[in-house]
Amino acid sequence: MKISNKIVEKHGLKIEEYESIKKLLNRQPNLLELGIFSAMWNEHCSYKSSRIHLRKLPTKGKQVIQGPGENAGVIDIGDNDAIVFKIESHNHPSYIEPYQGAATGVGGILRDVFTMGARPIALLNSIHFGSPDHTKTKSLLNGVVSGIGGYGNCIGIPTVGGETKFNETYNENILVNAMAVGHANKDKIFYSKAKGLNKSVVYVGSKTGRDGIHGASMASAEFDENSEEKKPTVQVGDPFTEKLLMEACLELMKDNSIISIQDMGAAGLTSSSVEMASKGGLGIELELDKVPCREENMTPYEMMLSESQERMLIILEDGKEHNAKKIFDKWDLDFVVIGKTTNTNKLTLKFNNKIQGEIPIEALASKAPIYDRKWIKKKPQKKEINLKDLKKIKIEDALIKILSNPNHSNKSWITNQYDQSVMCDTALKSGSDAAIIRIHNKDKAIAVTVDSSAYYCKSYPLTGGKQIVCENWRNLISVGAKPLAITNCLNFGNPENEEIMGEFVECLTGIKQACEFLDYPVVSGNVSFYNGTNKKNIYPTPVIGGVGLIKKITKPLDHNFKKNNSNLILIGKTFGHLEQSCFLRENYSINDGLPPEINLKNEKNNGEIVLKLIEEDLILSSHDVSDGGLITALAEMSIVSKYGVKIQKPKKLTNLFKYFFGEDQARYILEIEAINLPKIEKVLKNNDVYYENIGFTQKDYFEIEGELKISNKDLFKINNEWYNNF
Amino acid sequence: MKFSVTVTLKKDVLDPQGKVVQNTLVNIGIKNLKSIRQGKYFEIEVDESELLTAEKIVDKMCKKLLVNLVIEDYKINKI
Amino acid sequence: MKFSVTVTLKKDVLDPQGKVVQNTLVNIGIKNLKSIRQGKYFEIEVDESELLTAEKIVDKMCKKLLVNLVIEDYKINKI
Amino acid sequence: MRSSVIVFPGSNCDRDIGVALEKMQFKNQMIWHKETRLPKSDLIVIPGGFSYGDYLRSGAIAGKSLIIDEVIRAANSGCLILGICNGFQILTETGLLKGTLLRNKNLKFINKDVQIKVLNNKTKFTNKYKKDQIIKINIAHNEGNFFTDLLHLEKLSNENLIAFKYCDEKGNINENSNPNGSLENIAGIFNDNKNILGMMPHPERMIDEFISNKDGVNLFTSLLG
Ligand SMILES: Nc1ncnc2c1ncn2[C@@H]1O[C@H](COP(=O)(O)OP(=O)(O)O)[C@@H](O)[C@H]1O
Ligand SMILES: [Mg+2]
Repeated sequence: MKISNKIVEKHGLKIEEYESIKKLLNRQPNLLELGIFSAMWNEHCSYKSSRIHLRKLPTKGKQVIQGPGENAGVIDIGDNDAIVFKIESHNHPSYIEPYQGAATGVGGILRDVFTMGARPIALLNSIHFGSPDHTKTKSLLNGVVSGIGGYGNCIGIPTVGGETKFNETYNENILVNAMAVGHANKDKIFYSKAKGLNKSVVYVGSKTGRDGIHGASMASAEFDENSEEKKPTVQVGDPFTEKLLMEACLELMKDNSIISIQDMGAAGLTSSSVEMASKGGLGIELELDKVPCREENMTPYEMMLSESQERMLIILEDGKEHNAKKIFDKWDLDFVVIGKTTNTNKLTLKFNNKIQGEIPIEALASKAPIYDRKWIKKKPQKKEINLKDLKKIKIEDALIKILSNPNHSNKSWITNQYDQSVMCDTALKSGSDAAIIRIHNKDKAIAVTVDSSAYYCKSYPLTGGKQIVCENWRNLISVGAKPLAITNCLNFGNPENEEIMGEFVECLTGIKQACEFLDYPVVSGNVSFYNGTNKKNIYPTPVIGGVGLIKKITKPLDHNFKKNNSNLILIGKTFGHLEQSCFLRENYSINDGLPPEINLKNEKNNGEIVLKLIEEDLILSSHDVSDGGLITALAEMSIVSKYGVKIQKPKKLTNLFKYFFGEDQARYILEIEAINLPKIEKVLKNNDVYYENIGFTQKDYFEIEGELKISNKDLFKINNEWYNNF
Repeated sequence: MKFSVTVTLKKDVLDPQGKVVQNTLVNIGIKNLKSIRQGKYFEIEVDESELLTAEKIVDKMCKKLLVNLVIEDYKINKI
Repeated sequence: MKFSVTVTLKKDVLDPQGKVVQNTLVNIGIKNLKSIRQGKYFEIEVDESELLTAEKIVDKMCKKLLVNLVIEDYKINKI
Repeated sequence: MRSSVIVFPGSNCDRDIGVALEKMQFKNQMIWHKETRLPKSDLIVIPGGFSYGDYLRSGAIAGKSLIIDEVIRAANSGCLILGICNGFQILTETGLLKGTLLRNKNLKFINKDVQIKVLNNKTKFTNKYKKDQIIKINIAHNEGNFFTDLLHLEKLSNENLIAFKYCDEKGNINENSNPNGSLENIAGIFNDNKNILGMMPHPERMIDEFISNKDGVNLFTSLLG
C-alpha cells in the first residue's frame, strides 16, 4: 500500500515528520508501522513541544525516590513507606463522552500507580467546565462527576479531594484531570525498565477491542466540527475488571516474579512495549496472534493501536509463568505470553507467522521529534483599578455574590457522590484545605490537595505558575502537613501558537522557581496541549497536585472553629491587591491587571512557622487565605462551624474592600486559645512573621464590627444554593 | 399511542455487563447460550394520534435524553 | 435462535428512575408525554433450533438470573 | 467468637470489616467466594462493595455463587449473618432477606454521614444499643432504596423486624431525614428468626474516633455477647 500525504495527515503527522520516519527506517513504512509512529510521535506520548522545557523543573530532593520518567513519582515518607502519585488529563475524551471519559481517566491514573507496586489509597480530581449557563455545562458536569464517582466508588478507593471551576474559555473544551496516590513499601517498587534477553512478555487484563484507536493522537489535536466523527473511538471503563487487575497485580508483586511492568495507557500495546524496551536498551518481539481479542478479525494495526482499558504488560523472570498464571486465573483475567525480549533493539511484530512490521526502538523513543517552539513573553498589563471609579456596593452584597457563585459554592453536591470513606483511613475529607489519609495501621498520615489558578496564569503566567505551587503548599501547611513533592498537569491551548507557547514556558518557569525555593520537587506529571476549539484556546491551566506528610497524627486539623471566643490571628501582610480578584470579577466583571505578587521568602517563612505552631499543638483551626480574600476565608470557616466571628475593622489599611477582599499571598487564619497568645506572638515575632490580631470567634454570627452581621445559617444557605439546581 | 424503545450498545463498544452476565449464566449451568447483550428498554406513551408525529416525539426523546448516541444505538417500535 | 427479553418493574413497585426521566423530559420541553417506564433489554442467542426448547432455556435464564421476580416482570419474544 | 468474611470479586469493604472484626477481638477469616466449604463460624459477614461490578443488579451475581449455598445452609441452622451495604443487597437476592434495594430516589450515589435510630435493641446484633438510640453512621451506595410489599412491611413492623430507620439529629423519621427514598426510612432489617441482619449503613466505618466516631462499636460488642 502506498502511503499518501493524506494518510500521513490522517495519522496526525506532519509531512516533514513523515520524511524523518522514512530516513530513520531507510524505507517507506507500511501502514502498521505508520500507525505505530503516529501513536508514539504525537504530542501526548512524545512530549515533543514540552520536553525541552520540562527538563528545567527541579525533580530531586532527599525525599524523592523516583522523579519523572516512570509511570508515577515516588517519595519517601520514612519507615520503609513510600508514596506513589501522579496526575493525568482526560480532557478530550471527557468532552465527547463525559461519563466514560472521566471514568477511564480515573482508571488510567490508578493503573499508573498500582503498576509501581503501590496500593492506591486516594483519588483527587481537578475539573474545569464552561460557563455555568452554557447549554452543555450541566450535562457535562453531571456526566463527569458520575463517571469519576462511578469508577472510584466501584473499585473502592476513596475520592477525597479536588476542585471544580467554571469559566467560559472551557465551554467547548472541558478539563478533567485525575490524580491517584498510592502507598508502597520502599523496597518493593516496580519499574518499567526491561532487563534480560528472551524473557517472557506477558499480556494480562481485559481483552483488546477496537476501542480508542487513535486516542492519543486525538488528544494531540484541536477539536473541530469533524471531531464528532471520531466518536466511535470512545472507550468504556470497566472498574470491576480494574479492581481484579489491581488485586492480581498486587498479589503477583508479593514475590520476585516481575522484572518490569507497565500499564497499557495511551497508545496501548505500542507505547507500553516500546517504553519497556527503550528503557532497557533491548528489543521486543510480539506475536500478535496471541493477543487476547474481544472482536473478530482484528488486524495487527488495530491491536497495536487499541486503547482498550484495564490491560498491563509484564516481563517475567524465567520459570515464573506458571505461578503467575495461577494468580490471574484466580481473578478470572487473561494471562498470555505474547512475546519476548530480544537483543535486536527493534520492535518486531509477527502475525500469521510473518513479520508484519519492524521498527528500531530508538526511532520511536529517543529519536522522536523534539521541538523548540517559538514563544513570546507576556507583557505585564499594569493597570491599577481605582475603586472610586466603580459603582458603590455594600461589603455584605459583595461577599454574598462571591459565596453564591458556582466557583465558590459548597461542593457537597459533587463530593457526596464520591465514596470518601472506604478503606477507613480518611481522617479529613474534601471540603478542607487538603484531605488527610492515614497510612494504614500506622499513626502517620499524608495530606493531599490539587490546585489551579487559571485567571492568574492568564494575566501573568510567571506569577501564576509560582502562585499555584505556593497555594498548594499553603493548603498542606494548613492541615499541619509538611509539603514534600508535587505532580503537575499542564493544560494549555495550541503550542503552535506563540502566545500560548509563551504561557506554557512562563508558567513552567514560575512553577520551577517556586518549587526550587520551597524544596518542593516535581516527581511526575502530564502535559495536555491543544485544549481549544477553532482557535479559541482555554486559559492556561496548570494543575498542581501536592503531597505532604504528618509524621505523628493525633487529631486532624481542619478549618472548623472549635471554640467560642477564641482569638483569631491573620498571618501575613495584607496590601489590598484587588487586580485579578474574585471581588472585581464577580461584582464588576473586571478582569484586568496583574495577579498578586509572590514573595517566596515570606511564603516559605510564614508556612514553616505556621507548621511549627501546628506541630506544637497551639492551633485550634486553620485556613489559608486565597481567592476571595480574608473575608471569604473567614466566611468559609464560619459556614462549616457552630461558631462565627467578630472581626474588628483594620487599623492600618483603611479601604475596607481592599482589606477584606484583597488577594495578597502567603496568608493564613489561625484560631487559637487566648492563653496561648503570648507564646504564639513570641514565636511569630522571633521569626519575623507579620501577623495581626483580627478578632474573635463568637456564637452563630458572622460579624464585622459596624459593617455587617449575618447568621451562619444564612451564610450556609447562600453558599449551598447553586448546586441545588441540579 | 404507545411505543417501545430498545437501546443497545454499538457494535465494538465494550460491554462489561454482558461479559459478566454471560459467564454467570454458564456457571449456573445454562447450556446452549451463544451470546447475550444487555441494553435498556423503555415503554413510552404519548398523547398524539398521528403516527408520524408521535414517532417524531419519541425519536426526539431518544436523541435528547434516553440514548447516549456516542456509544448506543436504538430502535423504536409501535406497540 | 434469537430472542429478545424485556424486563420491567412490576406495576406497584416504585420506579425512581422512570420518575426522574419523565420529569427531565418534561423539563427539556418534550410535550405530549403521557408515561414512560424504564426496564432492561436482553438479546439472547441460543444454540437450539427447536422453538419450545429454546424458549424454555431463555425462560430459565430469566428465572434464575436475569429477572428479580420479586419486583420485575418479563416478556420473551422470538426475533 | 469466630467470624468469616466472604470475599467476592469486586467486594471492597472486605478489608475494612476484617480490620474491624479483629480490632473487636473476633477470630476472623477471609473466605474467597470460590471456596465450597465454610469454616465453622459463629458469624458470617457479607461485606460492602461492588461484587461483580454491580452488573445486572447489585448483588444478583454474587447471589448465585457457590459459596452462597453454604451461607444459606449456615443461616438456616441459626448462624448469625450480617450483610452490610452490598452484603444486604446480596442477602435480598438470595432470598435470605425479603425485599429489594432499588436505586436511590435521586439516582445518584450517596456518601455521607446520616443518623439512624435503633428500633429493636433486643437482638443478638443490637443488644448493646439503647432502644431508640440515635447513631451517626456513614452510608455509601447507589441502590439503598428499600422496597418491599405491603404484607411484608406490616410484618416487619408488627414483629419488630426493623433494625434501623433513617432519622435526623433529633430522631425525627420523615421524608427530610430519608436519604435514599427507602420505604418508611428503613435502613436495616432482620429475618423472622432475627439471626440475619441486612443494613445499608457501614458500622465498620464507625469504630475509630480519629477517623469518624465509635457509633458502630456496639454492634460488634452486641455480637460478642
Ligand atoms: N508536566 C510534567 N512535569 C513533570 N513530569 C512530567 C510532566 N508531564 C509528563 N511528565 C512525566 O513524563 C512521563 C510520561 O508521562 P505520560 O506519557 O503521561 O505517562 P503514562 O504513559 O504513564 O501516562 C511520566 O513519567 C510523567 O511523570
Ligand atoms: Mg503509565
